[in-house]
Amino acid sequence: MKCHRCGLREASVHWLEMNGEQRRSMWLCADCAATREQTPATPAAEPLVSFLGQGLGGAKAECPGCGTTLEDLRRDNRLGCAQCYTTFRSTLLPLLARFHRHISHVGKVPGGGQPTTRLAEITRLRLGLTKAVAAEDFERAASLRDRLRELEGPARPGEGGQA
Amino acid sequence: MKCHRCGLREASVHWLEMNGEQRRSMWLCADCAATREQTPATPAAEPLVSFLGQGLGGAKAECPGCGTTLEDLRRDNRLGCAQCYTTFRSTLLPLLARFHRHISHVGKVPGGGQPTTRLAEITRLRLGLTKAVAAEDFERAASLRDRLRELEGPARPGEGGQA
Amino acid sequence: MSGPLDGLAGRDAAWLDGAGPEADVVLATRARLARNLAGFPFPHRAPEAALATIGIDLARRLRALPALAGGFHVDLGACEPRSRQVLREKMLAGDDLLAAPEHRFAVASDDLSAVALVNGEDHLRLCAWAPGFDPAAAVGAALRLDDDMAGGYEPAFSQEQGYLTASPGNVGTGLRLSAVLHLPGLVMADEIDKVLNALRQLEFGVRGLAGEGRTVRGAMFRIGNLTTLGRDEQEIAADFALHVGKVILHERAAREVLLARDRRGLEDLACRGCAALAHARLMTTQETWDCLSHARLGRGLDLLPTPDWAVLNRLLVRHQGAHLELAAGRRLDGRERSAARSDLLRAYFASP
Amino acid sequence: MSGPLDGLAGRDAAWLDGAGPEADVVLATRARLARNLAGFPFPHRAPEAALATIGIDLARRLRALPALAGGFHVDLGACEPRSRQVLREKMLAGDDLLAAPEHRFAVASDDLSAVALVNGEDHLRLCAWAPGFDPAAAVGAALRLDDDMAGGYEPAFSQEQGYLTASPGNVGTGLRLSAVLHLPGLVMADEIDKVLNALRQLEFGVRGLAGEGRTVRGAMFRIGNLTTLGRDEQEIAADFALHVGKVILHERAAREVLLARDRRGLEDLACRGCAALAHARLMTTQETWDCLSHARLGRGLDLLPTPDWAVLNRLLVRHQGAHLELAAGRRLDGRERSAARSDLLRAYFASP
Repeated sequence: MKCHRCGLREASVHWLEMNGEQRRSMWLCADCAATREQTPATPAAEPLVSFLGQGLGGAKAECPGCGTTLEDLRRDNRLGCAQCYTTFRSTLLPLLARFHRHISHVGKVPGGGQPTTRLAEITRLRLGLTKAVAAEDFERAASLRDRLRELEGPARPGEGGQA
Repeated sequence: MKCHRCGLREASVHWLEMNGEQRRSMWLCADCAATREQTPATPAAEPLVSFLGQGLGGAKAECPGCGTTLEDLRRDNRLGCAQCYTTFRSTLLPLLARFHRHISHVGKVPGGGQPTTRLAEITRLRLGLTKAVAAEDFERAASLRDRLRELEGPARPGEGGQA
Repeated sequence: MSGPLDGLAGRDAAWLDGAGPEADVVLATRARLARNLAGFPFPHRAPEAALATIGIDLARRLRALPALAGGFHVDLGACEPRSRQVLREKMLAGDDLLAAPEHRFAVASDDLSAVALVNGEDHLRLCAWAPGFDPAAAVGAALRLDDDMAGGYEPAFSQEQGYLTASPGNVGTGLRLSAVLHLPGLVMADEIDKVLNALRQLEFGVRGLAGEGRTVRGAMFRIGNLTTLGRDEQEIAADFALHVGKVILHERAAREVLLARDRRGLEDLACRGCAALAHARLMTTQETWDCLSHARLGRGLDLLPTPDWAVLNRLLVRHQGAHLELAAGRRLDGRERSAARSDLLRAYFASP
Repeated sequence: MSGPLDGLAGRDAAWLDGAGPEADVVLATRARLARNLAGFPFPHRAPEAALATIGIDLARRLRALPALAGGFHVDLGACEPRSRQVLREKMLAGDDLLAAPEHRFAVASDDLSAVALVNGEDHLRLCAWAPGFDPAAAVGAALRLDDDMAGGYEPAFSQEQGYLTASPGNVGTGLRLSAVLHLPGLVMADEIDKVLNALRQLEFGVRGLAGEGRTVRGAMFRIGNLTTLGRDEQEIAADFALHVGKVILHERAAREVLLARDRRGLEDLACRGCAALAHARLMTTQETWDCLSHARLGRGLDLLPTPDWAVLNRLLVRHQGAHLELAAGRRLDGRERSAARSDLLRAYFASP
């Protein structure tokens, strides 16, 4: 097995790191283990890493697009192709709702690009609002809020499927 | 009690330091204990510190010159006056022999100063000899040795009372 | 392929120049869009032939984009592993692209501000960096890259879930917005856990730029949105600007409190950090992160007149192992690396 | 009495100028003669009236000696304790003189090379310092002081035991010869215990200049003869020159081995030491000893062009607490002392 760190040399050391409740296990070559320099950051244990593993019960299915099975999903935490979203829809929806708090897309669609100038203006105003509040300049905060409502209000599509 | 460190402030902390088999105990004020900076060096536990305590048996005596008793010697590790050397002579001699390996004075006497030029020459030669040996320059070492013997030989008084 | 990568390795990203907003706290902001090609399995399920076709086709189209033309093109399968590590150290690529490099490509603009990654976790990821704290600029640039690629391929997209991605965690907009923040004030004031936990409640992901948990090095954190579905790009950016903006203000407040409490102690930290960078003859990674962190803190509080932000930012990248090895042209053991690192640092600090 | 002591506190001893032999290893050499007045009890048994008489008389005679005229005269009973500590820090007086200061005096030459102490453990102690490793010069100077005082008092002397002293450990010649050695090479090579134990077998006393045992600071040791009876002054000095001379050679050999094994590591230590001295804003005693030690080592091995030996030697004395407090004119807590110490060090290193 190659070293999980450098990918170059044969691994010879099993590295086990305890950090509160998190454990991090990897195989390292002698060099990487000795220096421990640049040990790569663990991909953060984001809520989603075990996302697919959790919700997949006993249902049996195989995606006609790519042959991915529920077993594969559980192992890889990944879908195999676009069609998987259809194949495993009933399993996915509650998980999407739990993780994203939404199940439907809002935003850019292919071919119909969003105007990005409005976006820049909104983020600029949001940041200004934060700063104004921190500085207790509430007159300015109020005026920024009103302009934000103007910009955000009409363009905001209705949100479906709130979890 | 005043702080053993600064002698200025009231002691409030008992400081006990373990260092191998040595223990060092002192009372410190809060400041000295907190900083622990400049804690004075312990007077080294030289062989002589307990020198007097060891050899003083049950003999009873009091120095007519200063009133020092054997009990005082044991406590203070010090003689009280010049006459103590006579008063406690029989007790002291074996201790001096054990510690100094000699019991009789050799060297400068009041009024009759030693010539110091010979001394300077001897120490210079000794250091040169050490360096010559380290450099394996044995020809030079031999010549230095001969000159040292010349200088040291005749002036060396006979040594009495080797322990 | 080592030629172009050598050029890239010696290049400092434009977004490290310290010229962006809130540069005392935020190193840079990155927007990343995940995209896949309709009709092909996602990379981890795709047959070799499909990956090869997609890789060659997308890389060719990417190199023709105005934003990427004249930049760098790296075939990761043709690079030695050390060269691939350089991409990670420059924050240009993640593990998904480096682990199994066959048919994986990186295409970057000349100033490294725009980077497209092909056949990593998704077929295509479009990244745009902006110096300092500038979510609008980063998202705008990423979306423009996406617009420019439109028509070049048919994206995997559904009306219901939006852009479809290998991980359901990226589905919808496919937009992950993140910033690299230096938070020594919150760390030293022991308020960092409180702030980061609050961010996690708000569904932001937080991790150390190097090291994890209690071992986070140099007080450098990467903070980014976790949810990509159900909010449009503007809302994601605005939400990010709002909450991360608050973290910036918290950090500055913490620094001011520390300064008021113990100016001398902070000066000591900062001056020692600079002194070690400028004078030591052996520097470990760990110590370098810490010294750079303390120097940044001193610089941010005007306790030190130098060094420039650009120097501090670039060194954060350049002091790392693969950069040092590539410069040396050979493998270095830990000790040699510490020596080479200190030589690099001293050269930047122009010390004798 | 604070006037003369203030002058003394601001004075650097001439024997710290680094101009003596073997200055890379030996700071200075000291010879000390213990003498008592016939017909009086030793100080710890003497009545107040006797101490007062002896003190006034000896101090007056000492100030009239050519070697001490125009120098400093300190009545320890009239000083505040902090000022007395300054004498200890300058290595001019020991605990015996400082503990119960009434009727105790120190008389020192203008360059602090000759110092006479009255009513410490013995009625009179005559000390002579020489820069570097120079036992002959130190003993010669001490004996000349003794010759000059001859006739001024009748010494406690017996034909059998020679000069009689309060402690039987000083009886005979009353000569204690010692040198302050910097032995970082032996410490780092872990050979120090072997060398020091060999010295102890040869009846030399060894202690740390600051700290004891495992906590010896800055690798500074004071080595001196323990036995004073049965050998004349010449033999004591020659024996000292021989054995301590060997230690110097051992130390140099250890340094050369370390240099051959790990030049970079030694450079790192030395450069870091200097950098901390020149740039830190808070320096504890402990760290200062260590940094000065590392800077000395680098200087001795020609790894550093600066600083001068005189600067390194003087700072060893001046960085200590009582010196700092006397300069500040008030008590300093640990933190303030660290700040004042770093200010002093930076001033010497002429850093901004």
